[in-house]
Amino acid sequence: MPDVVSEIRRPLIGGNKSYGEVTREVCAPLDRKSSAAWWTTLSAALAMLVLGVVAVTYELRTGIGTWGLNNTVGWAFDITNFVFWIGIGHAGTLISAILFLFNQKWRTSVNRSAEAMTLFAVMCAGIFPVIHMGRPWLAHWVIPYPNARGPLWVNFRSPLVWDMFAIGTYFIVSFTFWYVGLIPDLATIRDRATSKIKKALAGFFSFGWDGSNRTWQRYETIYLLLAGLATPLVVSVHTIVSWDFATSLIPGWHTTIFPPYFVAGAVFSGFAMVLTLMLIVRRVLHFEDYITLHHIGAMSKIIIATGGIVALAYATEFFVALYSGNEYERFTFVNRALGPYGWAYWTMVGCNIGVPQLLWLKKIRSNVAAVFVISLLINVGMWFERFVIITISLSRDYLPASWASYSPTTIEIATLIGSFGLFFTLFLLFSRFLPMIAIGEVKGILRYGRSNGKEAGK
Amino acid sequence: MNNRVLGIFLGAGLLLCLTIFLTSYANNVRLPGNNEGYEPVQPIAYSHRLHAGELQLACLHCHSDAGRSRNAGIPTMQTCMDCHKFVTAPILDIRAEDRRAAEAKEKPKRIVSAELHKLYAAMGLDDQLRPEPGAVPRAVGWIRVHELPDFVYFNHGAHVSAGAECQTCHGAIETMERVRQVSDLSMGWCVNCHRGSNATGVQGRAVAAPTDCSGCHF
Amino acid sequence: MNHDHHTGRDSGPAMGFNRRSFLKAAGFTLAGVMVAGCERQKVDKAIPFLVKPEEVIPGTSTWYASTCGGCTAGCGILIKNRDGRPIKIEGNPEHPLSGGGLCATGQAMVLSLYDSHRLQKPALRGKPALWDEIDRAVTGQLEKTRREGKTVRILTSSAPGPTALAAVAKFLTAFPGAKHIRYDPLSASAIADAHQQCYGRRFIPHYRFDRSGVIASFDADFLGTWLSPVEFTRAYRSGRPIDGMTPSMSHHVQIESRMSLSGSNADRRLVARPDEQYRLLLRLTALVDREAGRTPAVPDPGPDPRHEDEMRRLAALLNTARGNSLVVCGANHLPSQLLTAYLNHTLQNTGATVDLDAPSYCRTGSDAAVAELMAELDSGGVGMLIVWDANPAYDWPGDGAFAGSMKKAGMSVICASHEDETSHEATVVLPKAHPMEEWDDAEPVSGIVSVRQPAITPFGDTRSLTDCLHRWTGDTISDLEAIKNWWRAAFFPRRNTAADSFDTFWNDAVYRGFVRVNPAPAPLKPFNTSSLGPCGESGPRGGELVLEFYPTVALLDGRHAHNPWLQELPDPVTKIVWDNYASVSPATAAGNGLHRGDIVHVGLDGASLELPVVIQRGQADGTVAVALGYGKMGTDRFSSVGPEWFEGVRTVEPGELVGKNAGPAREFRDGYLANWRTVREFRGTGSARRLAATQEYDSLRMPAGLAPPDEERRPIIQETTLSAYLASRSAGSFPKPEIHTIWPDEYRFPHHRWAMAIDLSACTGCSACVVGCQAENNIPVVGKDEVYRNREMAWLRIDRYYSGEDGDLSVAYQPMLCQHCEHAPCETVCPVLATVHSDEGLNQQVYNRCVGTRYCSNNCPYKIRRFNWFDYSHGDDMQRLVLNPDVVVRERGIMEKCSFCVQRIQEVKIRAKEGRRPISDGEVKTACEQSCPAQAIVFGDLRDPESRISKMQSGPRMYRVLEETGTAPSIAYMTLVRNRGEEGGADA
Amino acid sequence: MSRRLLVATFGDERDILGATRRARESGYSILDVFTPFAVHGLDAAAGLRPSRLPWICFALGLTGAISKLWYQIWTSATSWPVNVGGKPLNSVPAFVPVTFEIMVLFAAVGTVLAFLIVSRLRPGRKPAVIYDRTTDDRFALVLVQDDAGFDADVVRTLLEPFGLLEMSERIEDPPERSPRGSFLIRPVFVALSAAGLIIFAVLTYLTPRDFTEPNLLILPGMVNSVPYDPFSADKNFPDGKTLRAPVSGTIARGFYPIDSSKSEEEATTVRADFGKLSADRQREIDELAAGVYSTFCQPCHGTSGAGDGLIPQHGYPPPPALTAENALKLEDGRMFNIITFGRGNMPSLGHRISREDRWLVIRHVRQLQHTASGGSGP
Repeated sequence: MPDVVSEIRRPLIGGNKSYGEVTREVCAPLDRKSSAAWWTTLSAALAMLVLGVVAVTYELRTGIGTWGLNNTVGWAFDITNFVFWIGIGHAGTLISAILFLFNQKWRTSVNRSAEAMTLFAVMCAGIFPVIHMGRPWLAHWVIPYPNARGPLWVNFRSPLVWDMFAIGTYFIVSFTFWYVGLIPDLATIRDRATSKIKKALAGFFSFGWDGSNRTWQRYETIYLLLAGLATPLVVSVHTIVSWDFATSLIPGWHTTIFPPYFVAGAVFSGFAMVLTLMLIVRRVLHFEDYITLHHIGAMSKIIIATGGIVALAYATEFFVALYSGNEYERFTFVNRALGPYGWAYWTMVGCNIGVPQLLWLKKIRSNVAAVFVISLLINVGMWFERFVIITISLSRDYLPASWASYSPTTIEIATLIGSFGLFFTLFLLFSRFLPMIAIGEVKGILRYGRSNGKEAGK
Repeated sequence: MNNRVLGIFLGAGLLLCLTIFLTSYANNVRLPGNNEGYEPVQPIAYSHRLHAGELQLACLHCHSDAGRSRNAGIPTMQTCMDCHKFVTAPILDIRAEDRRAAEAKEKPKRIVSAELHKLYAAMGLDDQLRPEPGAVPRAVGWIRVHELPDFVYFNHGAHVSAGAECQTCHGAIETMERVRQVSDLSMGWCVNCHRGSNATGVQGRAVAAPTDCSGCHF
Repeated sequence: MNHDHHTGRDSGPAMGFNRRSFLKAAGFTLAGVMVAGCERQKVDKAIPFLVKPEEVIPGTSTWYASTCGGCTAGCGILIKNRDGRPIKIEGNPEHPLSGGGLCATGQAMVLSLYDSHRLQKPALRGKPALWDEIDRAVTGQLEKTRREGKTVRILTSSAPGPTALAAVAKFLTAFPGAKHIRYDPLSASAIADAHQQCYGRRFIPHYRFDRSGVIASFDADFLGTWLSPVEFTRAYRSGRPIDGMTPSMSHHVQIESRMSLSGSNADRRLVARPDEQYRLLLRLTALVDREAGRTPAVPDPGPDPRHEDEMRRLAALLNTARGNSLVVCGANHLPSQLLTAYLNHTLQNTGATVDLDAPSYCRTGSDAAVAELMAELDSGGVGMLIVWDANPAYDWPGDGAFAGSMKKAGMSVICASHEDETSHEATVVLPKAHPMEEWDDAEPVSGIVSVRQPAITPFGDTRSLTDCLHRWTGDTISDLEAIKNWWRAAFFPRRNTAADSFDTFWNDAVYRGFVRVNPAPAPLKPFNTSSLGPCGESGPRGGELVLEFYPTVALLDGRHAHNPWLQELPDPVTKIVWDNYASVSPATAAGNGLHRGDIVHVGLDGASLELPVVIQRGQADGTVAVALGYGKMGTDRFSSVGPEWFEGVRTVEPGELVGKNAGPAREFRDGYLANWRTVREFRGTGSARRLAATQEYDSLRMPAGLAPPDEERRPIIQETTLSAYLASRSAGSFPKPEIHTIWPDEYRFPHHRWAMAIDLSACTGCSACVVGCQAENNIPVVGKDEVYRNREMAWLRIDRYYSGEDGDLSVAYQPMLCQHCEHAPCETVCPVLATVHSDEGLNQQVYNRCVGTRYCSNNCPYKIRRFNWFDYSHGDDMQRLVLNPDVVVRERGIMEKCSFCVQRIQEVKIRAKEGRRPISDGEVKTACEQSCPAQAIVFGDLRDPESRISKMQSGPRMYRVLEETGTAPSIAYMTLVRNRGEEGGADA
Repeated sequence: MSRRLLVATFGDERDILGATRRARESGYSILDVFTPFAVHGLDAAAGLRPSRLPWICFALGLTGAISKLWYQIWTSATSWPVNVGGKPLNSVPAFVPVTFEIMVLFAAVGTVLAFLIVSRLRPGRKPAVIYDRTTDDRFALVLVQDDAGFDADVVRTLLEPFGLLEMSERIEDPPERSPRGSFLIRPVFVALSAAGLIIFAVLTYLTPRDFTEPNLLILPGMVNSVPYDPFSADKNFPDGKTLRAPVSGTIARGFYPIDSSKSEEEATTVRADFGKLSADRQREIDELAAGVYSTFCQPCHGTSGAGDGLIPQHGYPPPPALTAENALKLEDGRMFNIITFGRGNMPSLGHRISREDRWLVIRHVRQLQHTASGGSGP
């Protein structure tokens, strides 16, 4: 039967699915045997992960000296990776919470995997503040617990303590949010599972969900509450991360525009990463009907918008430096662009300002391959943005006598690769063992843009 | 088996273990790093109870550097010999020997107690306190009881001259046959004493006990 | 002997996979910690004294006055003994020559004491032997020599003191024809010979820089390595009092080819190749004579257009400052030294700034005598050669020349501290005691006699020179008795104190470390002008390159090459560690297409050197400067210094030595060990070597193209000229920044408020403070690779900035250490309160609380925080004896930094508490302040308005670095004032 | 008590909405509606009141924020006030970020927990599934019989227009409460408690209870001294200990050799120095002197100096009285030498009493002598 399509609103989900089809199709990756492609990708990801584990073990055993850091440049790859991953994570929360609040129905196709991405990115991010410590076995000292030392507390004025609370809260809340959304889907899996183990596991983790209307009502309430809480949370998290730098007095770090700049950058990079992942997932798991060109277009537009904010931030930084009349500040920015690390700066500008402009063209927006490449480049650019801010600013600060250069060691590069390995490993496992798309939510919008809902039930 | 019974059984077992653990080792269990209660066997069974308790020797009589040095110091072997070149055994034993000798109408023999024998041996002396041919005097290697981590700087002199009693930290040493660590020597324990002393003073005098980090850590 | 310099702590090799490091790796998981992380605490023995001496109170320091043995300058030292072993050396504030300061080398001597590579036992023909066997062999050979009518020769450095010299003299009388030859590798032979010719007696005068208003130095690095640098630095500084009611400064003109420490401090610096300097000296002499209305005593070579103006100015200045000026010359070149002596004579400086009556005995060597000795050796007429504290096989010209000659002696007896180039070839090798292990005495300047008392019993089976010579002539007398006997005979009669008995005289001398006696009468002939004679040396050698040799402030002639503190001490000028190199001017480098680190081949007549190039601004074009003292045998031991990991590079490759030995490449010319020689070939080899320096960027001027307009120069160092300063005491000051803060100031510092002031005008950059700090604070040696990676650990570094053009380069030194900011940016960012402020104004770093985020260091605008990137080793079990027990040794992953020597503050506070008295001003001295020969550093309590620090911090020259950032540092710097000369105008 | 349920299933969200509304309007009591997703308007249709979870959320957030702010102020300004970078102890602006985070954490996690509790959801709970496709593509309306007029056919007619797919009746037994101990025998729980017991046992075993041995130490960073402790064993020296005696003949600062012939000269100087002190300081000095005397001298010489200390009563030869004639005649300098080097049975105390303290002791002995000879006070 030909689908009746609204003049104004096109359906969010293609293919004229029935509820049952949605269930079947979304659960399909869980039901079938893992494909060779999945195994190959997982092996690659695991290999990267193992490399990272080896590198981190070596570093923990031998000392931070196995990184290329020095007395002047105390942070480089470690915190760059940390901020990068945290930034990646933000798109997930944004998609699930902010778009929810703004009633953007198209989010339902991507929010589950975006939230999962958040969790995995935060895990990757969370590793770095711990392993970057000289004595990570004492990392628990950052937590203000009662102790036999006086008691001696922590310094609540330190942005690192704020970070600890922010990242911790962010992870817990994101996980909660993600898990709450997963409960009805786990119940679906439970009810259609054929294998006993699967049924038992899904049964255990679905908390006894039965689709009761009363529960759905409360569920909707807390989902809204969580979205309302997660939205300021995500802004606060990256604001706090930016305060790591903004509250310091290193030229290039000490800037008031960092919070919005970092949040925009995080959203920008996060959406790029969501795009990267979604385009792969769409292709590999055959979710073309769920993740449509409309989704890609919408995300591309967000990228253009946030990319614009980021470009504005870059310009503002230079203006602030110029206008400040502070010679250290001015030098720092000239040095960024023209100094020995200029190549990093121009990589950043090229990838973050230049490349996204291509998305203005509808033709490119609807070209999956082009969008994929652009999303990858943006990720590269955003990694360099953090590298530029952190490393270049540190390498030439106040006293010329203490200027120093930095270059990464094998261990640092391996650690970065390892974090990608961890991320992809987790994501692949997720794609195999949990529904990538929020089944319940997609069903809720299945009738969106269609005049007649009767067919949906058939 | 009935579920409930099994459950109760398991729970009770756990409780029992805990109770046994807590009661039998309540005084024995220390968290790692805390050496409270450490009471090593010393090479010579020197009795603080006898010397500091019964004979009322001041702590500084032997640990004479405690008032002027970081370390209270282990008394030198010569310090022991200062007295024990005359006193070779407990006074009651000597008196008993004197009585025996008086009864037997002979010269009283020199009695050397087992522990003092070890002292003389270390000094390279025989029991008549004559140098043993070929013996090299070697200081006794006592076992250290109270030891702070290296990252803590503790100065005995500062505390003694501020009027702190030795017993405040070391406990009633004058009642101990064998020295035992009675305080946990934790940072909180130190700091709280400092705070208290600053508030109340020590022996009626105001003190300025540091509560800054660099009072102890550098 | 333990050849593994780099063993870790007791738990095994620091970098190996041991249990602890595994635990740290596993330390993440609680279970990992619980199960595997537990180890049983050590059972510690406590072993007391058998009989306690009165002066050793375990846990406290005892101080012994003594004399430094680091070089022959004989500075007075106080040895800090802890539990009966020395742990630090400081200057003796009462000493008339050195005052309280002490150079880097002297302070590092304490580490050499605990060097497990030192020779411990005598050896006969390569095999360990007992002293009896040695004595038998030596006396047998002596007897044989006497029988065969051959001669006995004793070769020593200038180190032997009066008693040892007396013993030598006595020994020589027993062997007719025997001679004592003194040899200084850093020779001042020409100075002594010049005075021989002028005054009829061979001596080096005692130069008095404190009395000199105008100083003209021809290549004499008197602040760095020349004769007695600590004394000269102190004197130089006291000749430049600019804070008093009447500010005055001596005017220092340095004529030199390479950038020396003295040159970098000079008010005016003339760059001239070493071969041009004699001409300039001639010209100056002629000008001075003419100015004084005399016919020049020497032929006038005519003006050199490049330097003529300066020469005329200098001549005029010298003439105005008659009796108040000083000309010194570092060249080991007789005609130059004759001219110098003449100039001082004609300027009436003798008796004023040049003390001839109480001459210096610090370098008494004669180069010609050594050459003569070699000839005698070659002729086979020497039956017995005794070499004491000299290593001619290492530093005498000609590769293997001395060793070859030495083999022709009937027997060679070498006393050396380490197995070295000379002892390697000797029949008998005697272990030399460390200067802190034996009784000795010294008389660096006539009339100032000092005692060297041992601070510990010798580790090795050693004997002093005196003891050996006594025994070989059938005497047995202890060193102490020998010294006392000699003093009773020689010095007690010359006493100028009221000491009535020799015992009092002696005890006072030992207690104080020195005694002043009346100088030995030394009749001089009137100045013999005719001695100036024909002035042989030809003029400059045109386009040819010349190679100049110089000693570094750390290793000197190489006697300290085994000391890792000194190997890792950055050169004050180049800031390079662990290497010597061929330093050339930028133009010379460009002309040869060379870049920093390129290895060059320096071809000479009969020798060659291959060294990496360093491009040194301010050096004369056409000169190559190479440091002596490197490439010493045994320095391959340092291959294991520093952390081992897979990307790490060894400090030296196994079998490779630290640097290259330039000694044999020197030239014995016209009877002297020349400072320079002509280069035949100079070319790059195509290979390169990485040089580790502690400073990457050299200037306050921003790199070209990166500086915003009008902001090319960073306002880090305030400097001005004397004339501007006299006009306004605040000349050169940066505008005072306005500081805005939103926080109320609620901290009052109830007891003390510690602060420091550093006078940039006084600091010479000598780096004594750097080693002082290292010794006091248990700072590890990290190795070349770590320095290369900018991970040096020194808590106190000396920043060196160039300014001006290459032709007229100014250098500024700025000691940079933790500023103990009142609003410390590091403190705010530490998550765990590991760095917080004390109520005495200290920025505390609590090592055991530190988790190592490095955030504090990132946020420090001064970048003075140091991180333990690895578990840095403190050497073997023996070397650990040097560690200060009051300062914890930091494990890896911990941030550390200057603590204002809080352990010294605490000690003084506790002493004061015990004595129930307040702390007086100056009682607390930080290690850097204590060590500074120029007294550039002042530490004290700002709460005491009368303290020196309070006065200095309120003075007009005071400024704080980066004050505009609002950090409120506790350290104030004082404007650098240069006396550019009246016509000099304002500087760049 | 068992009850009768009527389960009607539908295939579309509009149907279930309409059916529910109709059933409710018709006065049937709706036990619950089961749907595969949240159907908008269904709660109103089923007559549910809005959830009160937002209030819980608000309360929790407020609690989190207030308690965390208080905690920060308390730890920073009250519990252990520390000067951090010159910032005020109570730097409230700096406490805002953490306060905010904890507020969000409490609100979010607390609300979800509250949701789980009120919805009776918990891990491993068996769902009370009425109809197994309600998590897939079916919507089930469950009516419960609450009066006698409950007729299935009437209901069917009522719901038929809404595309009723199926309708069934079932009798539901009242939920049997699971026996209390039931979860205790789940394999997971058994495994966990067994693991706990084993760890407990291992830890108990590992905990050193032999107090003659030192305790365990976790990751002993910087605990063991790298520099040598004064009394530690030391392989660098032949006698195996760290403490070194000075080389004979050397003179350390502050330890000028004591010249017996000059002691009286020195004593005069010291006496003069004491004389210069203020009265307050004199009293302080007297106290110190008494302290030194009681530490080092009293054990033998007794409190009054009569030679009646505890030590002579235990076998040590009794000392002569300090108040005796010849002791009165003893010069200060001589007495100093006796303390330093010992005499007769009296051991040398030079290494135990500092030089200043030796003069103090002499001062105290003079006072004892003064008192003994009938004087009152010094």
